[in-house]
Amino acid sequence: MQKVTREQLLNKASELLSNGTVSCVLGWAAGEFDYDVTPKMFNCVEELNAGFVFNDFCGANVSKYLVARAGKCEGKILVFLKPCDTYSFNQLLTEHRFDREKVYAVGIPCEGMADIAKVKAVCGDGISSIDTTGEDMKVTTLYADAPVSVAAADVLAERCINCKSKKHVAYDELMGEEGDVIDSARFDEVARLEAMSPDERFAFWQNELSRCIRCNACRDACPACTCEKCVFDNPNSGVENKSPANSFEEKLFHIIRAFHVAGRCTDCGECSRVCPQNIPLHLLNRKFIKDINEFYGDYQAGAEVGSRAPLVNYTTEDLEPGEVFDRRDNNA
Amino acid sequence: MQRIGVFVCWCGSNIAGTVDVKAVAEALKNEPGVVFSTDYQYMCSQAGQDMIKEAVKEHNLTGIVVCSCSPRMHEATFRKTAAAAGLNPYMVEIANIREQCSWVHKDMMTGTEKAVILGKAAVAKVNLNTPLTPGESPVTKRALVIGGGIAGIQTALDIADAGFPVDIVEKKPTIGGKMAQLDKTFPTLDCAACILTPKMVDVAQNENIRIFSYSEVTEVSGFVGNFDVTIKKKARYVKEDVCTGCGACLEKCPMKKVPNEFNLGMDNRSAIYIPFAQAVPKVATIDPNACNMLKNGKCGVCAKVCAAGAIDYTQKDEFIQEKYGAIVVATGFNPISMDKFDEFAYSQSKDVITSLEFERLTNAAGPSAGKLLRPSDGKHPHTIVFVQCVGSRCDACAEKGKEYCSKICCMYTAKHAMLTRDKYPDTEVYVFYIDVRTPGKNFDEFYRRAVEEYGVKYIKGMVGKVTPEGDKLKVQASDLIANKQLHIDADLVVLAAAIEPDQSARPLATMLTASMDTNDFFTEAHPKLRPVESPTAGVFLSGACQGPKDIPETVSQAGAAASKVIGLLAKDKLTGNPCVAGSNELMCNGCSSCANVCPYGAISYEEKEFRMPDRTTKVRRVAVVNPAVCQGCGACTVACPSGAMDLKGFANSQIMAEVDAICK
Amino acid sequence: MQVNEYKPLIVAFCCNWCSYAGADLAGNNRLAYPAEVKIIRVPCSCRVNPMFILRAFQRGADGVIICGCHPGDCHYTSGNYYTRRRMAALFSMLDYLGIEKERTRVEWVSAAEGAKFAATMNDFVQTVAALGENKRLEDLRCKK
Amino acid sequence: MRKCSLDKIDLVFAQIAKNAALYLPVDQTDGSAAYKKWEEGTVWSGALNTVRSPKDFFFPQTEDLMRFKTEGKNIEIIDTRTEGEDFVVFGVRACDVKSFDILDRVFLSEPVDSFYANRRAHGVIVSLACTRPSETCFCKTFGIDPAEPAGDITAWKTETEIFFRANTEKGEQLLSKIAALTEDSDDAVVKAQKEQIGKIMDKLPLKNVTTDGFGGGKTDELFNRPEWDELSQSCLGCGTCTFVCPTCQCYDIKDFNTGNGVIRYRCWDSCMYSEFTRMAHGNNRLTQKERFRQRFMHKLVYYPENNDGLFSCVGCGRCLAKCPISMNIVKVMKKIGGETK
Repeated sequence: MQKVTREQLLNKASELLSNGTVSCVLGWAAGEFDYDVTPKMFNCVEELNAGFVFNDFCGANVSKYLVARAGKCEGKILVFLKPCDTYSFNQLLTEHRFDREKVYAVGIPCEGMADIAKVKAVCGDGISSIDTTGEDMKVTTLYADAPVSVAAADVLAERCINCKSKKHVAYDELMGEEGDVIDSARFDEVARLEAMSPDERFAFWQNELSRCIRCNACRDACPACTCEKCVFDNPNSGVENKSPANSFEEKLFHIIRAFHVAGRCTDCGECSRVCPQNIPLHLLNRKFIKDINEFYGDYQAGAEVGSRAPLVNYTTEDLEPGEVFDRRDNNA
Repeated sequence: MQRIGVFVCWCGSNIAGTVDVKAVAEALKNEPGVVFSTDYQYMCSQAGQDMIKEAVKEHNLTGIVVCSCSPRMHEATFRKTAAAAGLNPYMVEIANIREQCSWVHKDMMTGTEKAVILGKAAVAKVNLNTPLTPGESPVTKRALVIGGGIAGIQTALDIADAGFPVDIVEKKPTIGGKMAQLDKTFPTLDCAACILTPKMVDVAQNENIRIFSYSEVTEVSGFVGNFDVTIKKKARYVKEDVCTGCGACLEKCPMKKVPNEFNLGMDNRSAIYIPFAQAVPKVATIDPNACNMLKNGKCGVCAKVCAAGAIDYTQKDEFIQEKYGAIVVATGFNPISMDKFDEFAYSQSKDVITSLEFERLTNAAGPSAGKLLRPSDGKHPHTIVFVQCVGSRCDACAEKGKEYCSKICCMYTAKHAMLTRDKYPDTEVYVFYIDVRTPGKNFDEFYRRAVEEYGVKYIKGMVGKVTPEGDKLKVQASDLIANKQLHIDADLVVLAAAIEPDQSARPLATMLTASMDTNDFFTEAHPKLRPVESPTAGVFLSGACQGPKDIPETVSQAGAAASKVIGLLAKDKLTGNPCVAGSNELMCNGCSSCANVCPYGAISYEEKEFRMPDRTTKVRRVAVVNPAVCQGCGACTVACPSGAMDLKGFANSQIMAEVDAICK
Repeated sequence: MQVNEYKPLIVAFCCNWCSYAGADLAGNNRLAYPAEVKIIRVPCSCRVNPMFILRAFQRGADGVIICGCHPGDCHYTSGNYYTRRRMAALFSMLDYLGIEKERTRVEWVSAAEGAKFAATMNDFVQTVAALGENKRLEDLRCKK
Repeated sequence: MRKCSLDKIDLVFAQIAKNAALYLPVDQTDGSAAYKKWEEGTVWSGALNTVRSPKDFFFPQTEDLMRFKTEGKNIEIIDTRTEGEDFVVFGVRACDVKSFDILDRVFLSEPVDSFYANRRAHGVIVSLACTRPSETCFCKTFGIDPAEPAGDITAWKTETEIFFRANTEKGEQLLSKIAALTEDSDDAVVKAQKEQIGKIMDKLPLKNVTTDGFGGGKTDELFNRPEWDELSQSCLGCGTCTFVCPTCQCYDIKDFNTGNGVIRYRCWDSCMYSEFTRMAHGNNRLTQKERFRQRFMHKLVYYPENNDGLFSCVGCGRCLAKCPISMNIVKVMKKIGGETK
C-alpha cells in the first residue's frame, strides 16, 4: 500500500491544473487490470478523473518522457516523481536533456512497488483483481475460490527491496514526509557474482544473456539512454545490429550499453523491470556503480545536478587497470 | 572507391633483409581499392618520391600507402610528396614495416606475413580516408596580461618591446604586486623598490602598454588568436586622466582611520588614497567603503581641495570590450590566512607576525619607517623567533595548510634573520625549520653566511606553541638534533606562511577554460616541455600562478611566456591540425560529456533548431568543436555515448577497419 | 619453450607520442618480440573506444593491449587519465562476465622505453598464449 | 484417440526424438518457460505460455540466407541453404497454432519463402489444449477454441494422462511411431476437460473484446482517428511487442562483414523502430504515432483486407504481459473499436 493515495495526487494535480501552475500532468493511467499501468500525459481534470491511477504498480519511471515532452505543451508539465525517479530527473538535467523551467515536479513518497511476476508466483496466473488499498494485497484469481492475501513485502520488486533512497533529490513541491538515503544491500548480488570463479560467472551470464531477444526495451526504457541516435541503431557505428545473432552480439550490446551509462546510471532498475526475458540487467549497471564507488569514491548519479560523472573525470592518483584485480584478489 | 597506390620500401636491406618486399607488394595488389603496387630500394629518396608522384599521375591515384619506416620518421616527407603530386597530404598512410616489423623479427616468412597484414591495415584505413584541410584563423595582434606584479610587468615589457600592444589588467589601484611590498631581495640584498619601480615606470611610459588598474577581467570568450575579453574598470571616483597624483586630497581627507592594506593593516590610510609613493598609475582612489561622501553624501573635502578637478563621486564601473590574440595569466600568490594556526597565537598577539608583515616593518617606507619595532608597544625586540613551513608541507589529510613546499620561505627567512642581525647585532635570532632548502645560485652560500657570519641560530624542529605572557611570547619548541624541548621567551615571532594562488585564479581559470591542479595553481600544457603554456591554446602562464617561485624564476618565466606570445602574435594566421574532432549535430545529445573531458576547452554548445519528423521544430543543445583549439587527442570521442563525436584522420570507422584487417 | 605453443593474435593500440615511439625504439635497438603483435597507432590512448577492443576480440584477436604515455606525461595532459579510468572499469566488467582478465591490459610505455615495450609484448604474448584461443568473446561467424 | 499415462511421457519423447528433433516448453532459471530441444533428462514443464512464441521454429530471429567469400578483390557466392531436419514442436497452445496459419499466408503465398517453406515442411506440430488461460488471454475474440487446438496432433493433458488425436497425415505418422506407448481411448475425459475450459473462458476478463469495427475496408474510417495520439503517446518504440508476437513477421535483410566475407542474413525487424522500412528518401513513417498505428492497423485492418477477413492477432496475450508500459492491442481495440460485443 502506498502512503500517498490516488485521491491525494488527483487533488494536487487538479489544483495545479486549475490554478494555472501547470497545463498538463505526467502520471500513470489505469489499464485493463489492476496492474497494467501506462504512463500518460493528462491534459485536463476530466481526463485525470477518468484515468489517473496511483497504486503499487506505478513502477514506471516517467522522467525520461520529459526529454520529448517538456516544452511541447504551452505551460509547465506537472510530473509526479518517486524518490528514485528524482535521481533520473537530476541526471537528465545534468545532461541538459530538458528545460527545468518547463516542469513542475512534485515529489511523492514511495513504499516500494510490486512486481507482478512475484504476485503471480505467489497467487498463480489468471489474476482477475488486485486490491492494494489495505496493508496486505488482496489478489483474486480465476482459479482460486477465495482471494489470496499477500504481504506487500513478499511481492516487492527487486529494485525496491534494495531501495537506495527514499529521499527526493529534486522537486518543486513535496507531498508527504521526506525520507532518507538508505544504506541498502544492493551490491550484495554483485558481490556474490564477483566471488564466483570466472567459469561460474561466465556460465551465469551466458545463461542470462542467451535469453536476450534484443527488443531494446531495456535501452528504450532507460532514462540514461536518451541518445538522439543510439550506436546500435546507426549503420555507420560499426556495432549496429538488430538481433542477438550469437552470444558475441548479446555481450557486445549489453557491455557497451552498460559502459555508455556507467557513471550516469542512477540505478533506477527500469532495465530489469521491463526486460521481457527477466534478464537481471541491473547487475551489469550495478557492477559499474560498485566499481566506481570502490575505485574513485562514492558517487551517486543524479544526486545533484551538475555533478561530473566519474568516467569523465580523473585524479592523478587513480588506480591502474591492473590494480583492479590485485585489489580484489587481496580482498578475497 | 579509392584508387590506392602501394609503395613498399626496401630501406636497403633494413627492410628487405627480413621482409620479402616483392611478395608484400604482390599481396597488397589484390586488396580492395589498390590499383597499383610496387617496391623500391629507398622510397624516401628523391627517386623514390618521384616514383610516387609519377604513379599518382599515371594511375590517377586517390590514396597512397607507403610500407616503410615509422611514420614518425617519414610521414611528413610522403605527405609533402603527395601534395606535390596534387593529392591531399592526408590521403597518405604509412605501414610501419621497419621499426615495428623487419627490425624486431628475424625470420623472413614471419616478417613478410606481418608486413602484408600491416599493409592491409593501412590500405583498409586509406579506403576510408578523406581529404583534410587544416583550418586557418586570423590572429589579433594584441596581448592581455592579467596581473600587474613583477611577472605581469616583465611579460608585458618583453611583448611590448617586440612591438606588439599589450594591456595589463591589475585589480589593485597600482601595479607592482607583492614585490613592491618587499624590502630587500635575496640573495643579493638589493632593495626591491630600487629594481622594481624603474620597471613600473617603463611600463607606464611604454607606448605599447596600456594599464587597466583597479580593473578585473569579467568575461572571456573566443579562442587562440581571437579572444574576446570584457574588462571591468571599477569606479575609483577619480578621473584617472585628470589626477596629477599631487596627494593634496590624501592630506585633507578627514577619514584617516582606514587600515592600510599595503602595510598589511599595520597602519592607517585615508579614505582617498594612493597605495604607495611610487604607485603606477600615480592616481588617487576613493575607497567607497570608507568615504563619507560616497556612503552618506556628507563631506566632499577632496573635491574641494583637488586643483585639477579630478574627483568624480558619480563615477560608475566601466566595462571595456577588447580583442586579444594571446592571454597571459600572472595572477600571483598570497600568504595563506593564519586563522587556523592558533598554536602560534597569531590572532592573540600583535607581536606574532607573518614574514610579509616583517618585510613592511623593516621597509623604510613601512609603518615604522624601517625601524624594527614591536607592533604592540613600539619597543625594539631583543629575541626574535622565525618559524618556517607554517602551512607548507602539511600532511595530505591535515585540515589546514598545503601539501606542497612554498619554496621561497627558506631564503627570505634567512634574509630576514641576516638583516636583523646586521642592523641589530644585540638581537637573538632563532630560526625553526624542518629542512633548509637552498637550491639556487648563491642560495646556499647566503644561508651559510646567515649561520656562520651572522650567528643566526638555526634549530631543526618545529615550534609547538606560542603563548603570550606579559610582554613576552613563550615559545615552546623541540630541537630534533639535540632531542630536547626548548622554551624561549621571545619578543617577536615571525611566521613564514605558506603561499597560495590568488583567489581570483579559479574563477579566471573557469573563464579561460584553463586547467588547474587541486591547489588552484594553473597547470602547464606539459610539465617539462611546455611549462609556460596552459593546455588551452593561446593562454600562457607567468609567475607564481603556476607554482611557488622566487623573483628571478618569475622573471625568467615571464620572459619565456612573453616569447611564446610574441611567437604567436608574429603570425598572421594560425594553421590548425586538421586531425581534429567534429560533432555530428544530428546525433549529438548536448550532454556535455565531451566538454567535460576536453583538456583544451575546445568544445562549446549552441542551441540549434531542428526540424522534427512530425514537421514541428525542436531546439536542441549541440556540441560545437572549435578546430583552432582542438588538438585531436580523441578523449571526447569515447566520452560521447551516441558516437556523434568523431576524430578526423582517426575516425571510428578507420580504426575499426584497421582492427578488421589485422584480425582477419 | 614448447614447440606447438598457441600463437595468439594480439592487437596493440599505441599512442602516437610515447608508446608508438617506444615501439619504434624497440625496433631501433633490434629488441625482438613476437610478430603476433600488431600495432595500431592512435593519437592518444584515450582515443581507444571499448568498441574497438570488443571488435578486435570479435574478429579473432586473442588479446588486446593499450599502451599510452605514463600518467602525468600525456601529450594532451590528461588523456591517459581518462584511459586509466575507462579501462579499469571496462576490464573489471569483462572479468565480471567471466572473460579472462589476462586478455586485456593497459601498459604505460614512454618513448624512451623500447626495452619495456619489447618486454611487455613478450610477456603479454606469453600470458595470452597460455590461455589459448579466445573462446568467450569470439564470434563464430568471423572464424575462417 | 490415443492415450498414454504421464508416467510414460519421457518414453514418448525419447521415441519421437529418435527420428526428429523434439522441442517442448522447459522451465528456465528466471521462472518463465521456453522451448528447448529435448534430450535425455529434459523435463517438460507442461507450460502453455512461453515468452517467445513457437513461430521461432519456422521463422527464426536470425537466419543466414547466403554467404559471400571474399579474397582480395574476388567474391565467391556460397549457397548456404540445406535440406532441413525433421522436427516436432510439442505442447503448442491453440492461439500459437493459429499463428502458423497467419504466417503461412505471408510466407507460403507466391513468391514462396523457401526458407520458411522448408521448415514448415519438416515440422510437425503437437498442440495442447489450454486448460489454464491467463487473464491476458483473448483468443476467443479471434474465434479460437483453446480446448480444440489445431496442429498435426492435438493433445489434452490431465493430471495423470495425456490424450492424442491426429489431425493430419503427418500427425498420423507421428502417432504411429509412438503407438506402442499409447493405447486407444474414448473421448470422455477430453469432453469433460473441454467443458471445464469453456467455463473458464466465460470468466476471462477480456472475454468481451471484439473485432467489431475492424477488418478489411476500415482504413479510411480508422486511420485518422484522434485516439491514436493518446494511445501512442507513451510508446517507447521498443520492439518487445513485435518480438514476442507469434504473428509479427517483418524482417530486415542485412549483410554482416566477417572480415573474410559477407554473411547475408535476415533478422526480425520491428515496425516500432525508427529505422524500419527506411528508404533512400528517408522513412515513410516518421513519428512513433505512425509506427504505432501501423502495427495495429496491420493486424486489424490491412491483413484481414488481404486475407479473407482473417485478423493477424491470435489473442495470446504476450504483448499485454510484456510491454514495458502496458500499452497493447486490447487497449487499442477497446479505444478505437468499442467496448463490448
